[in-house]
Amino acid sequence: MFKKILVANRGEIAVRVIRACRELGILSAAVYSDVDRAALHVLTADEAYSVGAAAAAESYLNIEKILDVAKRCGADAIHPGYGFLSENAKFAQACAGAGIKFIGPTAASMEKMGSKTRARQQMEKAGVPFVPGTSHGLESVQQAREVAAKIGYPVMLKAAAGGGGKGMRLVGSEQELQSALEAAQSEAQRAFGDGEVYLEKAILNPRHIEMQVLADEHGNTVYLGERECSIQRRHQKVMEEAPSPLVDAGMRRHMGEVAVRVAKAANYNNAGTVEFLVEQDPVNQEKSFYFLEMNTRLQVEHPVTELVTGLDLVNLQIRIAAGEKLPFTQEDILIRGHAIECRIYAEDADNNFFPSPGRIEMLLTPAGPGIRLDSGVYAGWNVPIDYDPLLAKLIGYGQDRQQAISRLTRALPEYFVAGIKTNLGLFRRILADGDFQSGKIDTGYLDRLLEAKAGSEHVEAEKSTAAIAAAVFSVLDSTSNPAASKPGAGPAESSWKRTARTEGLM
Amino acid sequence: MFKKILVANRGEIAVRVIRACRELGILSAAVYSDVDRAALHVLTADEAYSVGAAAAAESYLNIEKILDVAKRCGADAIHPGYGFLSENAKFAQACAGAGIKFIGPTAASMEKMGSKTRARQQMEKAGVPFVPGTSHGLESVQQAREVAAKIGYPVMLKAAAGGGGKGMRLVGSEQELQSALEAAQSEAQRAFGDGEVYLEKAILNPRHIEMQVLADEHGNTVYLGERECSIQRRHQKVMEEAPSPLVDAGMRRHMGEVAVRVAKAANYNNAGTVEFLVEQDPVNQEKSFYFLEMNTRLQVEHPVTELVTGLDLVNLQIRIAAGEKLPFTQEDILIRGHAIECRIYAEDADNNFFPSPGRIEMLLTPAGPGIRLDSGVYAGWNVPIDYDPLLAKLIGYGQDRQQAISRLTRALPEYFVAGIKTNLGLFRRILADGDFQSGKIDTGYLDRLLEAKAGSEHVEAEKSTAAIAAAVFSVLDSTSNPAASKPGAGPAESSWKRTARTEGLM
Amino acid sequence: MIYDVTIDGSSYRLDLNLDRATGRWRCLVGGREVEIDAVLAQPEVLSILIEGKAWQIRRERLASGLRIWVGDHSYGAEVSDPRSLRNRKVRGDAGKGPRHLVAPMPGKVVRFLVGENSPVEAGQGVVVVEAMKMQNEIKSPKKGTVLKLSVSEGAAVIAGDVLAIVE
Amino acid sequence: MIYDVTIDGSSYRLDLNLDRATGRWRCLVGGREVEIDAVLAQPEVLSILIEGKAWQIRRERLASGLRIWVGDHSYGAEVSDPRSLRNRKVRGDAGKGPRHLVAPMPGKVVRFLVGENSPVEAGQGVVVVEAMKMQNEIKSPKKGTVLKLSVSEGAAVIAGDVLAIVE
Repeated sequence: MFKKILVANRGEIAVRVIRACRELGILSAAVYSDVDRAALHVLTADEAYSVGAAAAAESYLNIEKILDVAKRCGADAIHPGYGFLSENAKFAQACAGAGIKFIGPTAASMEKMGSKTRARQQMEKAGVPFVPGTSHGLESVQQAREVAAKIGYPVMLKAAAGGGGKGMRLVGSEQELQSALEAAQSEAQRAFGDGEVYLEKAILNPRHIEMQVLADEHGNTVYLGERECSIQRRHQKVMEEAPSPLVDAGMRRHMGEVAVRVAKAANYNNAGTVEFLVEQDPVNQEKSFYFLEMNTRLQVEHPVTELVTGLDLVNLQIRIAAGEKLPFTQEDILIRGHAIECRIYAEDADNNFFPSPGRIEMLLTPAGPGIRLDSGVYAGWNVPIDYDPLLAKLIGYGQDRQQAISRLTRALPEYFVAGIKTNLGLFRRILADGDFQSGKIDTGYLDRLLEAKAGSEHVEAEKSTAAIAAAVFSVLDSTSNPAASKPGAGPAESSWKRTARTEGLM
Repeated sequence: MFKKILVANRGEIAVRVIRACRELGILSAAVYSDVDRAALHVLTADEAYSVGAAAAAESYLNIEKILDVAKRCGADAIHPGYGFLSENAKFAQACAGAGIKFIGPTAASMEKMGSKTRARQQMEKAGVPFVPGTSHGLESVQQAREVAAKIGYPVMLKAAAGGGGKGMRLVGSEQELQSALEAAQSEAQRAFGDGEVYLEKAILNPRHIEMQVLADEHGNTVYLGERECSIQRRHQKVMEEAPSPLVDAGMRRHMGEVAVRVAKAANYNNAGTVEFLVEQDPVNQEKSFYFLEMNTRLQVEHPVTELVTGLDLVNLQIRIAAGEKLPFTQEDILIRGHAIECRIYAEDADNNFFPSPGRIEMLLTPAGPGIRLDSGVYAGWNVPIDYDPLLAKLIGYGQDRQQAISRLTRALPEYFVAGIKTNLGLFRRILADGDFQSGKIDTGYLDRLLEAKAGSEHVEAEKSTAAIAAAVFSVLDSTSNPAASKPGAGPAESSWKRTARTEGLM
Repeated sequence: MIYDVTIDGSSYRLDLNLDRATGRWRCLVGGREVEIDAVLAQPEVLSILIEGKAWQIRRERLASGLRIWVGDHSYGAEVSDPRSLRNRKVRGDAGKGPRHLVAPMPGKVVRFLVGENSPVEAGQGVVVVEAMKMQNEIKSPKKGTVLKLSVSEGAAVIAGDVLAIVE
Repeated sequence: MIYDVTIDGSSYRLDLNLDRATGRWRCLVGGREVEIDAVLAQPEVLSILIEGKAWQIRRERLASGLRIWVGDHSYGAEVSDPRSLRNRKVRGDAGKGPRHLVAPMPGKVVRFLVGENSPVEAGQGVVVVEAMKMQNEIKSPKKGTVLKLSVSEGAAVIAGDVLAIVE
C-alpha cells in the first residue's frame, strides 16, 4: 500500500480524499494556491505545500509544480480528484514517468475516451448503442447535409473535444446547418484548440443517466448501479440521485453490462462513469439508452452510489491503484435504499445565479439520521473568486426515495450560511415540486421549473414572526448584558454590534 | 397518522424524535424545564412548553404536567424517548386514559417486563433460556442457601425492580450469602421501594448482547439483528456496535427467534429490546445465551441498528403506533456493513470520569462518509448539572468492522468541544486497542483497559508543535489586526482576549 | 419601546419591552398583545416562542441590510425606532433616470456586448463578468441607451463597481 | 521576541517574529531555525505548517489555564515572555502540608464517608457529590487526618468549593 498520497485538488473533494487516506493509514499531502492557504483541505491534510498563484493555470493545473512537490515530499501516488488535472492524459503520463502512481486509469485509456469521436469509434466496434450520427469529424457542409438528411432533423453538432456545452449547436432545419457548423467549429477551435465537430441526432430533453464502473488491474470490472443526473442548469448538474426513478432491475442490468463492455473496450481500470442519454417513448413508454461519453475519473456525485451500495469509492480507487483485486464480484453488489445529493453552490439563486464569493460569517450544518455532508468550507473561510463555486454536498439517504426526500427537506432548514449567497433555497423548491416527487425529470426540467413563477412561500405568520424577531434582536443588541443569567445566552457583545452602534444602526 | 406529537424528553433523543416527526410531516411539541429554555430540542421543535423546575421530578418526570401540556396543545400522541417516563406503566396508562396515544408498548406489556422476576416467570413459560436461578423473590436465607448450593457459586443476588447495579451483590461462597442478601434487600428497598431480591448463577464478565425487535398492532413481530453492548463502565454502556463480532448468521437467527418469542409472550408491540448475557466456553468455544431482561422502549444505541438495516426505528415506532402494519417481513431485513456508536459524555475521563457540566465555548463537529452525529448540544449551550451527561452520539458506519473503526478513528480528531471536558479521548484509546480490534470484549473489558497504564501518546513532535503554536497564538493575540489581509483570518479581537490582556496574561 | 419594522415591504409597529430582572417580555403588535419569550442561543441565533409556536431565527447582516431567516426562508428587514433622528433612506423610483449597472460580485470583465451610445432593451446583456469559472451576463435594467462603459475589458472589479450607465 | 513555553512540563524557548507586511514568520526553537507558516482559520483555530507538516491547532482557555489541542491530544501550556514583570506561579510541593479537597464540578453534597478527625488513606473516599445523575466519590489525595468538613450534607456546591481539609 502507498505511504503518502499527494492530493492534487482543493475544496470538498480534496477533503474527501484526505479522509479516505487517513482511514487507510496513508499520509496525505495537500497543495494550495496563494488564496487557499487557510482552505479546509490544508487544515485537514498531514502535509501541505504551496504551488503558486491563485490562477489555476499557475497552481492546480501546473503539472510541473505539482510533480515537483510530489517528488520533494516523497509521495508515492497522486489522487487528482475531479476537474483540474483529473482527465489530463499528459499528467497521468508524467506521473508514470516520474515513478509516481496516478490514481485513475492509464493515459492510454484516457486518450481513447478523451475525444468524443474516438470514443464513438470504440463503441461502434464494441457494439454499444449510441446516438445515431457520425463517428468522425465532419469534413464539409455537404457531408453534414447528407448525414443530417439521413437521420432526420433536429440534429446536434458537437465538438469532439467538447464539454460544458461549448462548440455545441442544436440545428432544427437544413437552412440553419451551414452557419451553425461554422459557428460550432470556430467556438470549438477557440475553446479547445481543436475545431473537430461531429453530428448526431438531437434528443430533446432526454434523461441523463450514468453508470458507475470499477475495474481493477487484474481484469475484473463491475458496475455499481446508475445515477440519475437530469437536474441541470447550463449543462451543470445540480442534484443527482441513485437509483434513477426510471430504471428497473432489468434495465439496470442491461445498462450495467453495456457500461462494463465500454470500460473493457478502453482497457479501463480504476473508477469511471459511463454516461447515457435515455429517452422514453411518450406512447409506448419504451426506454432507449445511448452511450454519450465516459468520464475517466471520480464524479462529484459519487456519494449517492456509496450510500446505496455501502461501498467507499475513494477507498477502492486507492486500493485498486495499489494493485489490489476488487474485494467483491458483481453478485455481491446490492443496491439498498435511495440517496439524493444537493450541490451547494456559492451563487445567488434569486439573482441570475450570479456567483457569490466572500467570507462565510456564520455556518450551521445539518446532521442526524440519513444525512451526510461533504463540505470544503468553514465559518470564517473566505470563498475565493478563482475556482468553481461548489461549497459542499448535502446528501440524504432513506429507505426509499420518499424518505430520502423528506430527510433532505428536514435537513435544509438546519443548514445556514451567512455572509454569502447560496442556492440552498432552490433545493427546497425542487424537493417540494410535484413533478420531481413523481420522478418526472429530464434535462429540461430545471429550466422549466425556474421559468414557472415561484409560489409565494412567505406566509404571513412567518413575516410577523420575522418582524418580532428583528425587534427582539434590536432590544438584545442594546443590552450591554443580553439576556443575562439566561441559559445559553451569547457572549457580551460582538464586534459588529459595536460597529453598528457607531454607525447609528441601533 | 398523528397531527402533533408531544416529545416528553430532552437532549439528543428529543432532537432525534423531532426530526423523525418533521420527516413524517407531523408537528412536534417540545417540553422544557427552567434550565432547558435554550436547549437544542426547544430550538428544533415546532412548539415548546415549559413544564417547571430543573429537578426532573418537577418537570420531565411529572406525569400530570406533561399530560396537561399535551392536552392543551392538542397533541394526539406522546413519544417518551428513553429514560424519564419511557418505561413508566402508569404514564402509559394515563396517556391511554386521556385519549392520547403513547408511542410504545401497552402498560400491561410494560408491567409484565418491569419486574425481573415476573419477566423470568413469563420466559419460563415461553421456554426461553435464562440464567439458572430463582424466578421468584427469595423468602429466606435458608431458601437462598439451598438454591445457591444447587446451581453452584459464585451466584448473583439481584433486585427484581433493579437497574443500574443497585440491589445487586456478587456472592462467592456460602459464608458471604446472608450478609449480602440482607444488604441487597435493604438497598433495593431504599432505591426502588421494593425489597424483592432473587438469585441467579453469576456469569463473570459475560458479553452483553441485545436483540432489537419491532412488533405492530396486528400480530407481526420481527427482529432487526443484535447489538454488542459489552463495553460498559459502572453498568453504563459506553460504546455499542452492530453486528456483534461474536454472532454468526445461525446464532443471530436463533437469538432473534427467541427474542420474537419473548415479545410475543408479553403481547408486545412497538420497538423493544431483548437483552441477553452471552458466555463462550473457553475450551470448546461454544456460545450460550441467556435472557436477561426486556427494555420496553427505544434504546440509546438504536442508530447502529438503523445503519446496518437501512431502517428508521423512530419513524417505524410512530407508524406502528398510528396503527400501520409493518411494511416488511423478516425475510426483507438484511444486515449490511458494520456500525459502532460512541456515547459522548460530559465527563472528565482523565479525572475519575467526574461529570463536567458548563458552557460549551466552541464546538467543531465531524462529518463526511460513514459518519452520523446525533447531538443535543451546540456552541454556547450551557450543559446543566441536572440531567445525565450524554451530549451526543457519534456513529461510524463502514463496509465492515475494520472500516467502521477507521472511520471513527478518522472522525474523532475532527470533533472538538471546548469549555467542558468530554470522554472523546477514551474512544481513541479503545479503537486503537488490540483486544477491541479483534473483538475480544466482555463486560469487564473497559475496566481492564482503564486499569492498564495508558501508553504515552504524547510524542515529542506534537509537544514542540504545541509549544510553537502556543507562542504563535500569543503573537497573533498581541496584533490588533491579526494576520491582516491573510485569507481566512479571524475577526479582530475576541472578548476574552481583551479580558486576558486586562488580567496580564499576555 | 416602539419599533417600526419592515419585512419584505410589509410594515409592523411593535411595542416591545424586556424586564431584565425576570427575563419576561411584553410585546404588542399593532396594539394587540402577543405572548412571547425569547433568548439568544448563539450571537445571531434567537429562540423565540410566540404563543406556543417555537421559532429558531437567524439574523444575517449584509452590506445591503439585515436579513431575518425563519427556517430556510429569508426576509429583508429594516428596524427603526421612531425616536431615532436618523431618516430612513428614500428609495429611488426604479425605471426613471440614468441607471448604474454594478458588478454583483468580484470578477473580471470579459467583454462588453454593446458599445457606448448603443440602444439596449430591458433585459439585454451589456457586459460579461467572469467569476468562479462562470461567465455571467450583466443585463440592462431598462430600455434605453448605453451612456458610458465605465471599465475596460480585462479589468478586475469588485462587487459594487459601476460597469456601465444606461439612460 | 522571546517566549518561554511550557508544554506538559517540558520547557521550550522560542524566538518568534512575524513580518506583518509579508505575513512571513521567523522561528527559532532552542536557537535552531525552524521553517514555519501560520494563519488563524477561526478565532481559536490555527493552521500551522512546520517544515511541510500541516497541523490544525486549537486553543482552549480554562480557568485552570491554557490547553493546546493537537488533533485529539491536548497539552497544558504556559506561555511567558521573559520581559514580562509578572512572576510565574510557584507550584506547591504536593504531598506536604494541609490539602484542600475541592469540588471538581457543581453538584450536591450527598454524604460524607468519614468524620472530622478521622484518619484516611491516600485514595480513600471522603465525600460523595452528586451531579448529572451520578454519584461521584471525592478521594483523599494523601494519607492523613480529616481536619475539617467544610460543607454540610445536602449543600449545593460549585466547582472549586472546598469540601474538606486533610492534614
